[in-house]
Amino acid sequence: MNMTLIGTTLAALLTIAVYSFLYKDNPFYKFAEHLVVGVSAGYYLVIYYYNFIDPTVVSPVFRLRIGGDAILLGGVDWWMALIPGLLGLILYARFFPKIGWVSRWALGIYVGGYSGLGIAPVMQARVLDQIRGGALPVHALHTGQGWTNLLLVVGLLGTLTYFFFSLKHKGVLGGLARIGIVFIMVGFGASFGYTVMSRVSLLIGRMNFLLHDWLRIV
Amino acid sequence: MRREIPLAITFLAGMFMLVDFFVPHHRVSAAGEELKQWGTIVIAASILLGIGNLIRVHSKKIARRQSGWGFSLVCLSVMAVMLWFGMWPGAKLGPNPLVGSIAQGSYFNWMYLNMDVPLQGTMFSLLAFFIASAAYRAFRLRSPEASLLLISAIVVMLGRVPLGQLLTKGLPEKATLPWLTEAIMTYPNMAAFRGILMGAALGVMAMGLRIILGIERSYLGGEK
Amino acid sequence: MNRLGKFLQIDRRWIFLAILIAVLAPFIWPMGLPIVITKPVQDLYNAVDAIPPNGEPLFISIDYSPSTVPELDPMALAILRHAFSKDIRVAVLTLDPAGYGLAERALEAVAAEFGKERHKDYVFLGFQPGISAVVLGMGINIRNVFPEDAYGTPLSEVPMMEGIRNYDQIPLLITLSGTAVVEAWVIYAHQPYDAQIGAGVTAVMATDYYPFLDTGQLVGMLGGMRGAAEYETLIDRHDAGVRGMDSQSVIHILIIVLIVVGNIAYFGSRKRAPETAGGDAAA
Amino acid sequence: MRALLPALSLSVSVLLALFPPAGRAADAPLSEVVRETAAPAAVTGLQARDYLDNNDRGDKIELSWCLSADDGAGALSVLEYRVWRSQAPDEQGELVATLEPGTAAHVDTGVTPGVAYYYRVEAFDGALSSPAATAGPAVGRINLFQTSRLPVLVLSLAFFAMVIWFTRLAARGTNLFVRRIPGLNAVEEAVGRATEMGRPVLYVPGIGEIDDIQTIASLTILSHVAKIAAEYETPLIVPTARSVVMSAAEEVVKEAYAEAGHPDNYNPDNIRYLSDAQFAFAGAVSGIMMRERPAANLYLGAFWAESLLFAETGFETKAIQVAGTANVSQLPFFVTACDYTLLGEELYAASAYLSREPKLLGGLKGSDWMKVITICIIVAGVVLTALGVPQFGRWFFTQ
Repeated sequence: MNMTLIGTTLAALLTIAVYSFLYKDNPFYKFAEHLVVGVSAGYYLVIYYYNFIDPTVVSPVFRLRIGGDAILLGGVDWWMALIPGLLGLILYARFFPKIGWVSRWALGIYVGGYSGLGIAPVMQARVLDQIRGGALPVHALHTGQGWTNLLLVVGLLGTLTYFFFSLKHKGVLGGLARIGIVFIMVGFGASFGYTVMSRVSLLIGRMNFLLHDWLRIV
Repeated sequence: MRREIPLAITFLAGMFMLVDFFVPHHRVSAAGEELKQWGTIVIAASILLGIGNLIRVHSKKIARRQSGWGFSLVCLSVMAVMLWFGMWPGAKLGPNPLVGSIAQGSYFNWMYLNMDVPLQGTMFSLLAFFIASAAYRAFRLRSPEASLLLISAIVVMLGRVPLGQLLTKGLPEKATLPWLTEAIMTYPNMAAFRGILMGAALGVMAMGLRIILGIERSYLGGEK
Repeated sequence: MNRLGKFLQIDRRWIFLAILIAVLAPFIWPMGLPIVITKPVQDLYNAVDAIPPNGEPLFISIDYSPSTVPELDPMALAILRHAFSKDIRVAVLTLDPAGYGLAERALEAVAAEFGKERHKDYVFLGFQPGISAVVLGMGINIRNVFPEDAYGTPLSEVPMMEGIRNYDQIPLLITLSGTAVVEAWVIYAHQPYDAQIGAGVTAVMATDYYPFLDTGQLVGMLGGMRGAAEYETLIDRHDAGVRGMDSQSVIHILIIVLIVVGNIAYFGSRKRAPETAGGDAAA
Repeated sequence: MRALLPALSLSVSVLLALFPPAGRAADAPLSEVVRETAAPAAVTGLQARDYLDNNDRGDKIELSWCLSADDGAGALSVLEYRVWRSQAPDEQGELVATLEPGTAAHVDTGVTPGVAYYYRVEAFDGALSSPAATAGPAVGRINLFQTSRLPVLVLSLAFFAMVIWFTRLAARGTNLFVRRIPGLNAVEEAVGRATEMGRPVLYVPGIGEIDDIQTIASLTILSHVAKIAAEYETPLIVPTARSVVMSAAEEVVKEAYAEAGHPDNYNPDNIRYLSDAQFAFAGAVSGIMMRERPAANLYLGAFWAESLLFAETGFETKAIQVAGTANVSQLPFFVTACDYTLLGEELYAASAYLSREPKLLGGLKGSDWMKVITICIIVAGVVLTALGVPQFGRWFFTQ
């Protein structure tokens, strides 16, 4: 027995333990469930340490690599690496009621920074570019392209109207919103079809593992 | 002050990142990079908060011998083993360490590939079964809208697999299931998703602005 | 309650059993149904095929985690095989912490298959957290975000990375993901730096990204195991993707049958006993 | 004859060593020296200047020149052009580009803004280089505004103005109409039912990080739900997949219990971090449903594939289920498997609506009127393209 074979067998047994949940909740499933929580917690902790905390904080601050401090942050001295390290630390201030409020500073930097970061690119990629993609020429109705473009434009306007909350959906607005919901439902259907595909693929993948990689009968 | 300082920090960080998008000056982008780096370090450091909670809840269970405490023991000990295999510094000596390394072939990597990967993949694949039972009990032609959803779902499900493609093989191209599937994806689906994408984008931006301006502050924990 | 109504309430474990049989049977008795190539897959294949051999490297970002391995691993293997068979250099990175081991496994396996040499034909850059920060950072200089490869070799000492500075020297970047990471590549790499982005996504995410194909924000896309099967057909090397397609057909038909039977039973039972009609969902 | 060749090459090499042709590398192989004795003609008219599209980060310098006279002609045919960059006029500097024959322009993208650079361009025929043409100094100028992004700025500012205006309007007490959102009342109803049955309420705020807007909207709703649960004295279980979300949820729930006047009923063990890994989390939440049997399951926030796993397991435990997410791909499942579903943006609207804080309505109203503007722009675009005005699309092309 080598490590690979033991590993594959272990993986196969765990796979079967999870599937036993389909019959009913049982100790094998509970074991697998707690195992995966433990393994992945350990995994994340280690990966984050090696790939992030170590190169950006620990190494620059504690090891003072000669001339090489600046590897990640483009010309930053070791003491600059202290700031994010401190920000990370003050998250834990919440365990000390007296200074607990300090932990909000770190959240402020993170949430504020990423909120600001998101605004303009989202406006660009999801609004401007999609306006450009959505305003299609519909005048050439004697061609097939004209009609399909019209379909796209009407569907887009209808969907936008459906998500308009400020007025009751009556009259023209109601009509457009109604067209919108038709498009949304067809879209959801397509999405459902694809999701079925996706989930079935996952099952097939696991079966392929059991039959091909483990038992080697196909 | 407890309230104002975090709000001021949020405002400054948010405005800076917003301005950064429009200003190509290299010093601005460098500072922006730095700020982003800080943000991600905060998140990376936060993982211990969660692990701490996990340890607290499970060790309480074990200490009180609550039902299922044995499973809690499994959870905590496996985590400890992962940390030992992954980070034990004394074992880093030698050319190809099995402990204290995360490279391919190490114990850490072995546990990841043979426990984490199959378990998560299998839990995900349970969905194939649940989809089938949901399809049987919940997908009803209750309304015209629901019917549309079902019909387009069935067309896509057939149009994307070889067997479905065989069903309409002899027909003219525009009546075949693959063509219909492509048509659904390219027209109604795209129009609807584009609309939803734009709407959701506005929601995201409005919320972002509210956060920067300090109107939305629930994430900081209540009002006091 | 009448007979049809009872039929509606069967133990769902019978349905689970039917699914299990439907997935297993085609593995044992394969049908070998033909696979038609769709345009987004052909586009991505062409984009990879157009990269000159032994030149600027194809970047592959393995942005998936263990849970989506069955759909995305076959794609990674097929694309890597395509690239290595044409002597295209490959740089692999990951933005998902859980993708580290998976990326390494796929890359090393295919590289060994084709006898490729690390740092000359391929390089594994490893993982960096902070998705948008990494994607944007690569637009300025890859070395800012990946100063060294996953094993600690500085990029300046990796021969194949010589002169590769930012997206201007990357002919194509393919992200394989089951999450919204694809959008981050579009927003932070394609928009500001005009990087050419291709995607391999789970089937469920494919609907979300169709609008991006139309606007050219993505050059091509593989959707789900089916996309992998098409790519495997294009490079003429059948593996897990093609092997699974028969089961896929059978289960789809089974689910459609379940929907139809469920509806017949529901409306049949309702006609005779309207009180069993329960509006259980709001649209 | 056979002896003549080495002798000839020897004499040539001696001559070359004494009188080296310009630009020739001193260690060029002997055999090539024999074949060629003259370098290709130099390029002419080399110019170097700041790259002018007003959008760059000042890290680009544009070069242009006239092709070497030997480009594409005869035995001295140019194989490549070599571009060197230095910071002093008489230095060779660093090789920054090798270009194919026929190229007469290049954009050097690797410069530091504000630094003066000198460039040398040589034509190379495989063995010998032409004399270098030089140019400089050129400075990459930093631009303070990326003009190609002006449309983004204009639309963003218009949007901000509307959001702020509506927020102020709401703060002054103006009644802003928002259409009824089906399924919103169901949230309170669900908590009520759990109380009747004496079983807990499960609230899953999604698996998004705290910077995901859906997570923040969900925390606002959580605060509302926690207040009801506190009043009804019903246990509230909140499993989370992100550490920061967990600590934020702790704050939100603790505070809601305090506001409802039951601070002692707050149980920190019910706000649980389970796992960052998607399906480890999903499996553990299913476990909670099977073992602790909550009577009401609320899934509000950013969900991905785990949505159906929750909804189906919850159905099996006969819980009343309310879901809401802006992740469109998951909506079909929530819609079919849950009792009530908030569609897409309704999630944001719900957070504004439920918190009973009129200020939050400003964002919703702003988005609404931005949608009207968007619709107008699309219609205008369609009309303009129909009239044959192509500028429309160009204006929206941003980089």
